[in-house]
Amino acid sequence: MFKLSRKLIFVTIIAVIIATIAIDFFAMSGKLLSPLGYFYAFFSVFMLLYVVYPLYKNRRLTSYYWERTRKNRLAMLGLFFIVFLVILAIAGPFFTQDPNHVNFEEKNLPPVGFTTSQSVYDSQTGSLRNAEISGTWKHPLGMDDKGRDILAMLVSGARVSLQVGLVATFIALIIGVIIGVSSAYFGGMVDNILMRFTDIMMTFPFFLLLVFIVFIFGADLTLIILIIGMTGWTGAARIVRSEALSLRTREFVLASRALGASDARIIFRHLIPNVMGTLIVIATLSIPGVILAEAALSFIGLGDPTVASWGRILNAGQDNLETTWWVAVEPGIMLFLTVLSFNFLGDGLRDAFDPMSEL
Amino acid sequence: MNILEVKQLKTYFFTRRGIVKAVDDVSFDLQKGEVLCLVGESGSGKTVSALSILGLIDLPGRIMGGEVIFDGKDLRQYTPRQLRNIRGKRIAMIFQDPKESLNPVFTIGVQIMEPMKIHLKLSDKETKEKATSLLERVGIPKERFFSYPHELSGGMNQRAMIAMALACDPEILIADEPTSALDVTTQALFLEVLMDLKKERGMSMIFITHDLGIVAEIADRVVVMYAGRVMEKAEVTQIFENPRHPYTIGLLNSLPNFTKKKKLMPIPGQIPSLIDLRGCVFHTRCRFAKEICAKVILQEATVDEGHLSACLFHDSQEIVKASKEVGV
Amino acid sequence: MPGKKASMGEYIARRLFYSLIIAWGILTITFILLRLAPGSPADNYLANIAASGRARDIAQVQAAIDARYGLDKPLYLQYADYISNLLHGNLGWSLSTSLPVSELLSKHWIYSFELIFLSTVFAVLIGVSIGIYSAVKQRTKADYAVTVFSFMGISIPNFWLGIMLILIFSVKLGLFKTYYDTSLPLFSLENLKAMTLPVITLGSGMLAGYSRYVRSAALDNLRKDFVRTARAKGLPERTVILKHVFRNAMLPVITIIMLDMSGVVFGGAYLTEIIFGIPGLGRISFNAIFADDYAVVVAVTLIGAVVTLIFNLLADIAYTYLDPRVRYV
Amino acid sequence: MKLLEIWNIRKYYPISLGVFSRRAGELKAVDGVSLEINEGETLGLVGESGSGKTTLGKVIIRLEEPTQGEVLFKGRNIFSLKGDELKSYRRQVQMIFQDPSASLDPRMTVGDSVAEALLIHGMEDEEERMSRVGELLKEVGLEAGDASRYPHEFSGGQKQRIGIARALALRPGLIIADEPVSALDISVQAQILNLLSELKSEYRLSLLFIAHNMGVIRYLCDRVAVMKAGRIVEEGSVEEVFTSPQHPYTKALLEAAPVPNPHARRL
Repeated sequence: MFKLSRKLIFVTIIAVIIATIAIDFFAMSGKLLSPLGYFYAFFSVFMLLYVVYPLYKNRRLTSYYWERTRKNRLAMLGLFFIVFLVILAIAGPFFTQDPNHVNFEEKNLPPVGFTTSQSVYDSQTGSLRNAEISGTWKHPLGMDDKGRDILAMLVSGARVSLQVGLVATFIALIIGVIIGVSSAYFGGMVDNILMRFTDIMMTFPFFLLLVFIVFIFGADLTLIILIIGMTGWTGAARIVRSEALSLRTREFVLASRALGASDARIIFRHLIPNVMGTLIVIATLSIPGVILAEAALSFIGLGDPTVASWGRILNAGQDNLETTWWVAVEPGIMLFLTVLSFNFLGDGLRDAFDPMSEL
Repeated sequence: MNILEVKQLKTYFFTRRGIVKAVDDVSFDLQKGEVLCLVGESGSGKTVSALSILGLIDLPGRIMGGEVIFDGKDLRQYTPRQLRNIRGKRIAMIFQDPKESLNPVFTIGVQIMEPMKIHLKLSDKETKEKATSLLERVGIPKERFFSYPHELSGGMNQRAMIAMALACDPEILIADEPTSALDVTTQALFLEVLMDLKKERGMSMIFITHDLGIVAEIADRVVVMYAGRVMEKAEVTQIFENPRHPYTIGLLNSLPNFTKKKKLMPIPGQIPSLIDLRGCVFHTRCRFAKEICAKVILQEATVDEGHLSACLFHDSQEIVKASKEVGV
Repeated sequence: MPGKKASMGEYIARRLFYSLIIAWGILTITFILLRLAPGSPADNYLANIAASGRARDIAQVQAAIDARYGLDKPLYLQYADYISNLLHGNLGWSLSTSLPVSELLSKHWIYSFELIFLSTVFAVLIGVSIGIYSAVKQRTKADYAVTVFSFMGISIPNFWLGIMLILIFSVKLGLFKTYYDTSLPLFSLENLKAMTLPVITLGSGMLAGYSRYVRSAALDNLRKDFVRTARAKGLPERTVILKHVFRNAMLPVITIIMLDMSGVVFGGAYLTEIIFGIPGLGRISFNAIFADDYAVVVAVTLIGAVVTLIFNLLADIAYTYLDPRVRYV
Repeated sequence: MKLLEIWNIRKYYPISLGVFSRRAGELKAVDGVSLEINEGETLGLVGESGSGKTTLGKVIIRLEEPTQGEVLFKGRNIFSLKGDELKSYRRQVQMIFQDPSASLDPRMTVGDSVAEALLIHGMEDEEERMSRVGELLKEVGLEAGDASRYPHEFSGGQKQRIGIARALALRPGLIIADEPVSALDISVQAQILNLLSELKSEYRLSLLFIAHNMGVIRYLCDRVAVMKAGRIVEEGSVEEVFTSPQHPYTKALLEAAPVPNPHARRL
């Protein structure tokens, strides 16, 4: 019974979101929610209806895969760090100071446990003198050359990275699934055209294309996310297509067709649930790529100048390696750990979903 | 005369779910010039037994005990290098799926010459001549020397496998379900070639199969296996006419026969998991099982000269009666 | 399967035909993106004029520029011009350097080539060997070490790795210069030394990736029945691994290495050049971005795509050549 | 009474080479087959791999359109059926597949797999559906509680039982069984054969039984058709064909099949 109402709920929610956007644009002139805000509304409802609820409903299967994943220690380590990062990104900003707050008094303060010798302007003598400066617990990760707290910047950077990673991957996956499934299912000319288009998109080196498009259209976080999402679907489309093609000839799909199941039923009840495992793995493994791409963009100065992303901190830090090395080291470590965690988790999930792997 | 003797062989697989006793306390011997058939269903341990003879067990599997006496010496004590001098030279092996068992990127000619190059000190020309004549002997035209496995049919590939196995004139050939991937007519032709070669060269052969028809056709003696253990060992006629283990009886009663229509009496239940087996491995599916069967394992009892059964009650009236009723 | 095998030549002809379609698609998409861009190549120039107060000239200058770039023509003619220019090797003028783009590129491509070539050799040699090694030693400490190392290599952002290498080896230890010295002759030991850190920066991620691919391909093949056959023949383990397993494992890996050229390598080379100041295509495109030099950015993007296309083609051909099972379909 | 009549069915697959679509030839999977199955009868279709028997099965169940020919079910051409009539045909003809592991959706409980047929054919009430699934599972020798389990929790033989339950769900008149026991071990194979034999008489089923094993055909079938390279070379009652085969190919097949009797050996 819930199955029918689930579609209904979904359609209603989309209608409400579209209506809100319309009101937003025509009556409120775009002030109600940011574009990302809409996306999150849609994203959470979608996840609830099509990921969380099915996982809950098929508890046996969920716990089976969970048990298999749990056996991979590295994957669990990765998951642990990701959960930590999510909590940090959501709750962190309430506990750290404003990342944009500038305090020249405390500029170039090293992290706790480190001491550096710097020339400091002495207000009494009016001249520069050398002083030993040690890190303090007030700013455990130190300050940059403008006296901004690095911990605060890293926390807000975590938010940016996760936003980019999740949202762009989600967009890419949706496009990938639509293209992959329709290509496999309709075959013939449709397949030919879609796959040639995928080939063309794949032939652009991803990062060069990204730089190119950001160069043309300008740097804005929402735009960057959209661009990554709209160029990064090719791998997913190919994998989904080949999985769907092999599923199409599997006997259980034939059995369904022999029963007179409709195309929609076969796609939604057999194809999609069976590529779901692959999709989750693709998602987990493409999030780090996306995070890295955004960081690299910011690093070379093409990121959104209004947000404190890890790549931007790094970019600022590389100019003063001799004096304030920590500004370049710390965001890199965060980036590295995040990417590593997603890769560990993705690899663990892949093994868990692979029926051939012996666990 | 015994040419090969396997004594109390144990091969276990150490999986995350537990220890799988794929082969547990298996003993049999092979006489010179005879065909010994290992029969059993999937998971019975027949393939693992054969691989264990040549030490071809991969991790997570390990041979945990037992002896493999060949030529008066225990192959298990051999160094890897000594063992390699036996493999392919004195004991050769062919496998189930010929397409998978040949390397797809090398021509069959190259693959047939390979064992000769290692084991025999022949000139390149002699090697090639021998390989070509072997190919022709197994019924493959010699132009096929330069063909890749995917260019040949399953039956042809299996013949190429034989040519490769016989390249160094081995004393023993172990054939692991060599025909189960072939069609019946191809199978018949293949078996004919195989048996001819065996007679011609006086080889001894261990033939692994699940097909009782093939057993009846080619075996001199039979070892019936189930769940990693030997259930019954006997001359082939004894197995078909006087089976004394409930499993053998059950198998024969499960077998549909195309020469006459008969009622099937299947063995109930499923093949058990090989982890945590207690008592007689067959007791969960045995219609003659008593309480004691869940506790005790009977090693092997002699029914007759050369006829052994692992059933406690192989002499009981019920089983003798059931044995008489088996009509194949 | 019955049916005739198509000839290798026909197969290559067909792949070339596909590649042409893709190349055309690439040009078209770039054209569309350029035309969708908010603003034209002349905007900056115009802004300068506007700032200097000679506002009445703007319309005139605008018209002149539009005519110069053909922006006054209808869209389909612009498209035709664009394609025909590219086909004639005419990539436009670089405003910031006052050179034809083609000349600029021909001066700088060798640096990118050198970096990518050295890194690939470095990554393939080491990556393939440790991949095979770790597959053979599956589930031992050595294998776990390689696995963890590979994961770290894949996950470490290469631009950060570059900075860390500079920080440690150049700034703290003073072993290398912090910046690539363009005055060094290309084929010299000094140059090779200067390339050390950049090659490690770009190569380590590739290396880690290849070792993962090779390991899993080798494991797949180690499980195959033909490996058991090879062992049953009495072949020494070395021959089993290096002849039977290696040959089969390398088939997919070669393709992956070729395909990798696009995503990982170009992006990585771009960043590596920027960090170390190597004046390759990445670096000049980077400079061009901040000089608003359209033609150079477009040219580098197109070259990246075309080179990728060529590598894809090579990958296909190499695969069919190496794997006897492939039918040229 | 004739239930199914097959008239001169041909199924050719084009063999084309790539983008220029040069037609290199045709694979004649089924090349002019005519057969009929009477109500309550079991017809065995025997042949070696590549003989076209599976393709013929798929044509009958309308998973493949034939290149030529007609299939009449209860006198009506099934390829002209549309809408409700087609649905009714689908209800009356079901298929059992060879590979029990591939024939069940690994992401669905076996209960849902069996219930899918009921759902598609309009049994909306979930409770009713599930109780019917329970009955079906019991009928094939499983338990009603098994409905909430997933395919990976069952052995090959049990999965094949579930496949049979799914085929029986709509109480079809004709079942096409494509090598349903060839992937199973001998002891389990006999269980499934007995189950099919019981269900056959209980439901008055007609069965098209595709197999390569002569013994299995003999055990279960009333009539047999021997197929080779897309054609039927011999057809007749099992008794007749097996005791006095006429066609050389049938003779070859029977001679090649090993007999489980050591006194009858030929090698």
